[in-house]
Amino acid sequence: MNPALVIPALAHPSRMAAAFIDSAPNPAAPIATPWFFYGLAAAAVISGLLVITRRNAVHSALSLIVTLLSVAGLYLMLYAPFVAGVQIIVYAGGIMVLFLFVIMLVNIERVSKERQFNRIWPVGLLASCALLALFMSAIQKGKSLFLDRMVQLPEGTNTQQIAAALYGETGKMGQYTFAFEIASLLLLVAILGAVIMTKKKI
Amino acid sequence: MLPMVELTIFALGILLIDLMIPREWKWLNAVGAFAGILFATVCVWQIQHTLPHGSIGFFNALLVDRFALYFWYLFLASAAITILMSARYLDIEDEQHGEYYSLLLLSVVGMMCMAAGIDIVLLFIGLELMAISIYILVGFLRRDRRSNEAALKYLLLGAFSSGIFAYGLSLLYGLSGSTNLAYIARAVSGPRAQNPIVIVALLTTLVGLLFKIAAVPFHQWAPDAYEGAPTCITGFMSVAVKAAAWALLLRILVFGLLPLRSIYTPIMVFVAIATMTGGNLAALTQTNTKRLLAYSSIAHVGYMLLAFVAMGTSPYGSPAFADGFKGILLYLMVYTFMNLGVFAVITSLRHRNVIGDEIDDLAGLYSRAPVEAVLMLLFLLSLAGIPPAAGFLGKYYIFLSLIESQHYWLAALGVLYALFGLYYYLRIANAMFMREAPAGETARLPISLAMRTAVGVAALATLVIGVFPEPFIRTVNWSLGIVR
Amino acid sequence: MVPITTLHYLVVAAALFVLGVVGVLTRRNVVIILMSIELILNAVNLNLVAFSRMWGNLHGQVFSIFIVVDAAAEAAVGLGILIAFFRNKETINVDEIDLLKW
Amino acid sequence: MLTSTINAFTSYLGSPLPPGNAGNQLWALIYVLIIFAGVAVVVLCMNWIERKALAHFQIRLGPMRVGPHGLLQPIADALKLMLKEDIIPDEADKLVFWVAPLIGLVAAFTVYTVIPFGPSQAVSDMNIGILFMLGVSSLGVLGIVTAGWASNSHYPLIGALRSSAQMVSYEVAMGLAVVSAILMTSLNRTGTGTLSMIGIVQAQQQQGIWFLFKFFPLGLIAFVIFAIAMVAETNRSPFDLAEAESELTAGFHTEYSGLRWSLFMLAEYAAMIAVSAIAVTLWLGGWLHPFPNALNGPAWEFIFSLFPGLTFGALALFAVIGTVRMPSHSFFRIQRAGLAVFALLLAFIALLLFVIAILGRNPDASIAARFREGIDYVYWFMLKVAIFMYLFIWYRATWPRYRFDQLMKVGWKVMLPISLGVLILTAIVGVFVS
Repeated sequence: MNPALVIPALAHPSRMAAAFIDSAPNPAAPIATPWFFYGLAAAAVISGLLVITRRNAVHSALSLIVTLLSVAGLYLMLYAPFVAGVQIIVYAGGIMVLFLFVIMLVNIERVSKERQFNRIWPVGLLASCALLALFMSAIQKGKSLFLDRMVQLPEGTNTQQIAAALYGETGKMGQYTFAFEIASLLLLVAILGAVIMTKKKI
Repeated sequence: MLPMVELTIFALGILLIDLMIPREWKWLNAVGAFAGILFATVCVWQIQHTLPHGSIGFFNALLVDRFALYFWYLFLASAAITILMSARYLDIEDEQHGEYYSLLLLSVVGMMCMAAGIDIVLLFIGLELMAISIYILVGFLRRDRRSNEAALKYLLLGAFSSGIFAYGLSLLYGLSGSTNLAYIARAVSGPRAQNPIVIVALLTTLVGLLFKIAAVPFHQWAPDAYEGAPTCITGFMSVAVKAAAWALLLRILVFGLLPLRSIYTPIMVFVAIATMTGGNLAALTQTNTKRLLAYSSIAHVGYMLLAFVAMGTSPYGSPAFADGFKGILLYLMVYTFMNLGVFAVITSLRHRNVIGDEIDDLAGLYSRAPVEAVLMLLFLLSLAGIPPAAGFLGKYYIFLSLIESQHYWLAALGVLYALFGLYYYLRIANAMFMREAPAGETARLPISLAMRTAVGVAALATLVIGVFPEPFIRTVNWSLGIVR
Repeated sequence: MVPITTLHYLVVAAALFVLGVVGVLTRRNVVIILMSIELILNAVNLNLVAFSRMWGNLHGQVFSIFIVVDAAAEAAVGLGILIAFFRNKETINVDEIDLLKW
Repeated sequence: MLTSTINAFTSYLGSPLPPGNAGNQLWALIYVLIIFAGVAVVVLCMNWIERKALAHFQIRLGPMRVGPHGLLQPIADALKLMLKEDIIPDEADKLVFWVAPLIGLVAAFTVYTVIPFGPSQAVSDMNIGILFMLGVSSLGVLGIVTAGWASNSHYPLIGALRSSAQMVSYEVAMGLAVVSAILMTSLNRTGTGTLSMIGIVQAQQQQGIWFLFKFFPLGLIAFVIFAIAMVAETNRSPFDLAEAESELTAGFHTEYSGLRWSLFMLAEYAAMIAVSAIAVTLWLGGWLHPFPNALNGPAWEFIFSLFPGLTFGALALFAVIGTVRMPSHSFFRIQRAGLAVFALLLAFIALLLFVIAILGRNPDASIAARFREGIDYVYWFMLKVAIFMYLFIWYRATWPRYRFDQLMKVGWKVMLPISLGVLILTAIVGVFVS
């Protein structure tokens, strides 16, 4: 490496070393039977398929809710109860209600009766199939890269640990505190956007 | 104090004060936003003098190095000029609201995070903060159908690309077990770089990034978003958003995924050629100025991608690498001023009942606003890369790096396309100087003082960078940590 | 029965991702396109949480919460713009968004 | 199978269990069944009480014919609803029309899995208890929206849009009020709070104060906001304009009839009980008896353990008075006999409770003591919930209805800022205290 061109990030990896905890690899304890996984995964994928094929947008939205709930179930199997809760409360309880609301506000009878797919849909489908094949072969070939283990995360204190990552332990800030603050601005912007766009007179 | 904090305080303050001031006094919002930018500049300046060697803030999320500071200055400069351009335009459109300025400042906050973040979470959230603010600003003329359409298209494609980008980031996390770019760089280096999953991660991330910088074939959103957006926002998008996307791309591809450059550089060659070709050829036939400039900005991305190719094919730290990097940064700086200048002139064409974004609207500009017309010519020549103007400097370094890395035919192609560019820029100049103003539109253009300032500053910068490049090159060297 | 590993979750996530991409690329209805984008973001989240389990740290879970925040913001703004658009032109089909050339 | 069931049962009774864990899965299943049946019965009782109470508020008698004092009225109503013709409108979206009431019902009932009737009287003690509860109860909105849409008719659609808008907007204030209560759980030595429902009550136990009185008046304000939001959340009067007869016929369930309609009613009442249970858990100390910090000696324990018996005794007394005061007309002969039997039943229960209270007065591992404890917990919890349920009826009888814009204004411009302010102040005070 030429010392003339110093990029601090690469020059001093030790300085930016976040002390990320890699707990001791212990064998995965069975959480639930694999059937749980297969059931939830099938529900997620099948209803995902329904989302993009249904004629009626409300049916799509309801299928999407099923997908979201199945994915929340998968999170529970992965010892991520907090994320599962957030998924339910934000997605299923918030975003999807918004979607249903808008579908009903802009409910046009004719939309569900006309052509559902755009003119280039075969191209899109083909490209997506190729994408799927690429992904699957990559996962198949590259699986050596992933650790052959599932670390058992402490489920009982999941929320507390996420809080520690977001807000930091007592007295010092967490790794994601700054991103958290920026996320609050993101939500503020979203509120502003929704109000500006939908209100007739600001 | 971090400039982000300062900008946020001003953005919130504007939102609150906006509620209290009467309609006629709404322009005070612009003053407030401008003050915010000035204060933020002071903050950045202070940081520059207290942190000589770049430092890591907020527990490894932010890396405030010279690279970040350079981009922060760029964002602040373009936001300042955009605010100068906006005040009058919004009055004409009858959309003078505090929210506009607030969103502008918040988008700058997002950009700053993109330039300084070394944590993919922060990079992603910064990207989204910027992108969502810009979606709203693009659709800010709510009663205008074109603005609506532009916002909707931009949002759909932007959100789609963010999703793909996030998928790539999730794989990168999976490969490294950390969200920090330094760990990711370590995890993808060595023999693992050939692994298919690493390549999928790279490809999805790359697609997201190319979407954001509007490179062909992921450019479709750009012309539409540029054409439909309020003109001042088009200017802002074409410079600040582009610079931020470039900062993100450089952070991720050069700082984080450098070990993978043998994989992404060949892709970049094709993308660069396609982008130059697509941008330049499509620009030839446009009749709408904003659309033409959108395609021309795509073409400019193509030139910058050429520099990226040069960087990718030469060893890390070699002169070609350094010149390529320098070329991109210089190009972004120069482009900021010249393109904002062009858009400032186009914005000033907007007056009662005339939208002013067709080339025909520029006809006879010389007789209606001689100073602006001449300065516009300067900007156009600069965009085309004609020597005395600043645009030449960026192109010079890019072609230099290409030659240093022995990509002669790529350099030749770049020069050829630059000639194409000259043709369509001169079409605009032709309309301004050679054609008569349409009947009933011969009166002097009413141009506000703020707008004159904006055009003047942009022109001054374009000229000074072109004529006395030395301090600016030194600035770029400084920002890259090259001791010379 | 094969024990469930990270790869299983990756496959499900990839399937959801591709479904989302198909939806974005082929559907005309803007609302359904937005829903497809939600599918994509869910695939991302599933990846992140599975990797989080694999590595035994919580960075992935935290990241996925940020993605949920982003999804909420995008949906709110997107649907807002859609309503503004619908007010001016009574359609929600993508290829009738034709004032600007594609 | 039978022996294993019995074993599970006895092992549950005989062995100390970790808090909030319903033992093995079999027991959890039984628990779920008990809760479902219990909620259904309570809803039937609520139906009777509501009609009677409303009648008395308006100086009428209410149902009197079916059973003594109309006690069997809800059963008659239920039978009628089940036998009624089930109408699905022609133009309706059949599938969604069919699914919609189920969504609401499932959402309302799933919440009960985390409600702690006592430190170990809960189906499960989730780490994310309160979050789960808010999330699942917010799914109820989906049932309403889809029901209104699937009916393919104007009134239901408008009603559905209105009530979902209302529920979504009040959820915000509600959530912020809940967060300020959760914040209070972290005011201990370690500084870590909890989202677990049981953990929240235990935090109140440790701090020796109901969160209602914590940082007076901050806890109180948060509680009041929650109490108002929960009425809006369940679409009850005075926030029931989405179902206002005078404006929208019956709102989102106009097109529903028979069993499906009764499912909506069931879901509504189940949701009312559930939100009351949240309020009780967060602010009123859950299963704790009043003044847990001051009155906690063995003597007080004994006195408090007499309350369940006393309550049932009082109910029995009422029934006896009713029996005596019944007019001596031949029509009332059977009714009088029925009420007398009812009084006897109540008296018997009271007696049983007294016996258990006395037998189990020493806190040891004996089954009686265990039983006594469990009954105490459940009793105090249910008593607090019952007060809320009565309040729901009271509101309905006494307050005029809001206008829709007023309702939204109150939600966004009054409740939201106040709850945000309370949250911030709680945080500030919390920092200074710790």
